[in-house]
Amino acid sequence: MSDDRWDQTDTEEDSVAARLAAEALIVDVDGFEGPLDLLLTLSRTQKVDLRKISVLQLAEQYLSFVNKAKALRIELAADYLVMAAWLAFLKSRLLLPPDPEDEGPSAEDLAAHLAFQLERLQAMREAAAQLMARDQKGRDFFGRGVTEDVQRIRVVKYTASLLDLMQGYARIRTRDEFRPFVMDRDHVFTMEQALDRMRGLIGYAGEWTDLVSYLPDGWQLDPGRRRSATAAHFAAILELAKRGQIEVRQGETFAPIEIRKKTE
Amino acid sequence: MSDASDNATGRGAEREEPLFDAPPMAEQERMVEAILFASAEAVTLRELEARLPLGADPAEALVSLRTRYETRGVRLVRVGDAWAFRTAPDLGHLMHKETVETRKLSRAAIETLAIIAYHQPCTRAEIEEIRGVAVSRGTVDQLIELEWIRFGRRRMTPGRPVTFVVTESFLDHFGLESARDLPGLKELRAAGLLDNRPLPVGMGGPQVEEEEEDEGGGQSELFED
Amino acid sequence: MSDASDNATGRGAEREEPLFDAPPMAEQERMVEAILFASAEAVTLRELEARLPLGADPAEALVSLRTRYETRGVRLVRVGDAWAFRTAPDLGHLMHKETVETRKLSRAAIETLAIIAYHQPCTRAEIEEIRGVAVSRGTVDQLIELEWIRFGRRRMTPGRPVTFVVTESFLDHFGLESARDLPGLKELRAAGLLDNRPLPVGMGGPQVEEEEEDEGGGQSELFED
Repeated sequence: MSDDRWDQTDTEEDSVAARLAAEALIVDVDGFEGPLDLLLTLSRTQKVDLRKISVLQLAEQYLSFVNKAKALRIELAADYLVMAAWLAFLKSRLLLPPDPEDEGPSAEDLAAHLAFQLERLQAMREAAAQLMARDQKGRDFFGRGVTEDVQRIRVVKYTASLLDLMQGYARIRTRDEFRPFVMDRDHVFTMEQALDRMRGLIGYAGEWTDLVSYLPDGWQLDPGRRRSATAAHFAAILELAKRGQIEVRQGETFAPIEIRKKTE
Repeated sequence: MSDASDNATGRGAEREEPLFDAPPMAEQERMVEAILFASAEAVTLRELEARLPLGADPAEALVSLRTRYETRGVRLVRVGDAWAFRTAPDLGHLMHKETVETRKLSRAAIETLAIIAYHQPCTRAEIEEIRGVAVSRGTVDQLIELEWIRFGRRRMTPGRPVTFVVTESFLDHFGLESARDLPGLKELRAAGLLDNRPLPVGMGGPQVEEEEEDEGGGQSELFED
Repeated sequence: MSDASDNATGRGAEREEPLFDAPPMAEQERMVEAILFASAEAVTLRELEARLPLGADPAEALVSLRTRYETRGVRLVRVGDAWAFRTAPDLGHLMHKETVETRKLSRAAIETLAIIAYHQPCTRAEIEEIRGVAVSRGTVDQLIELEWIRFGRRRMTPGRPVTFVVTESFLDHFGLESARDLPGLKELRAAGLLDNRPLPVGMGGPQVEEEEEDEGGGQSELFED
């Protein structure tokens, strides 16, 4: 396959290289890293500074490449075809006088942006090459071969203050006194406990969930415990709803109360 | 009472008052030398400070150590905020034995790495816009595994996309003192090639994804002095 | 060039004739320095010879390198018939990092200590009786190790149990002139360290008061409330 324009250039080695490159394009579409890469390769045949590149000419080159590929029944990935469609559109916009009705960027703006993208890609390629050409650790220079790890010695220092000591002693000496005053809270679930629990759980409540399913194990059967836990959890969800962390709903009176995490 | 001093020892400053003056600079230099020699990784100034006796000034010791080793077979190099001894690059040919065969990086990986280094912090969408193709997960994973890139802060734009930045071990590997020393950075910036130039409105075609607006924290500003 | 030395490392001495003169000694010294630095193991003279350019004299380079590093933070040392850089012996302490972690004494230890302080000299059985639980060996050991308690005289009772007393450094730590300065229960209560609730009748910690008589006139009476 040969392209007229490339053949015409002249008889120098360059043209041979360009022809070979052009053939390589056809055969090895997979070797390109996407349409932009292909455009960049095609743009080299223009032999101008990327800033002065003719986007119109480039669009034509690309479209003719795609047509050849189609003629050869080479399957082109979708993004190559999308680019072709876009370039065809750009080409027509560049050729036709601007439509005064049309808003948005001018064809020149679009062309300039494409040129910018190509220049930027080219610049990044060169930067990457420069980076890889640097002296590299493990290849050109080396770190220490023998390392001495720092041994960490942990010294634990225990402290206690006089206050600790006195409180400790007071605790022992008065321990028995306090016993009768301890309230039996075995069957009371406090709102603070419920709030703590719910705070940890609401992260998982993406869907509407019945409040009852949040009652802790061991608090669901015994009526007294169940009442206390339910009341505490109900108060807790009101608090969480007030803080905007969850949403609460109830279909009708006495229907199950459902909650879910509030998404922002 | 003793309570007060107890508490002081307790958390924050687990150090006691210096019993002696800081050692002379020549001695500090030896200490820094020993610590850096013992470590394969670069050691931060902060860690040097922590390991040297109180009142020592490792920054000053580093300056004179660096001069001392300038012409030697190993050199003192700076890597971000850290310091390390590395063999002089002109002696690399003697080291074949030590060379670790590194996996050949794909072209995609190399380009992605360069884009992140020069544009950091940089989102995946930005990388894709620059390269014009999707970035495969494997490419990013490979760079992360090499510890050359890491996640930066999320961009404060819709979708809060993660960003990538290069690491200290990237700098170490390529012998860079900081990301400012990337080759050609100034020229690229001057040419406007590091600008996040927004796409003209309505340009739909060749872009990979709709990229999010950038609030403007690109490399170009990052390295403004 | 370097191929030649590569091969030499591999096999015996299938060396070619030197194409160039050996590098100057200063350069050889740099080379040896870099090789020793980067090598994971000590390097033998033979291996140095193999890795250096033909005609080089690593033995001589080693001698002058050794002198050069004599007063530095790392030394060139001989390990068997091989050579390596090692941290200067006087700087070994830099390779240890001491982290002091302050922990609160456990409740059991504090209580045990308090009982000993208030009741000294005090046997283990007495401590257990007061606390109502067995005293673990670890607790007592810890307090001894902290040098806050020590063994007192044996009690002249059946079994001759050992007693514990608090030490000078206990007094020091807690800022007390003597154990008699410890406040009594009344004072603790007045200071708000105890609830001011009236003692319920008959709940006066019965066993606690039944301490054995001891010959030395323990401190218990000092702290009567």
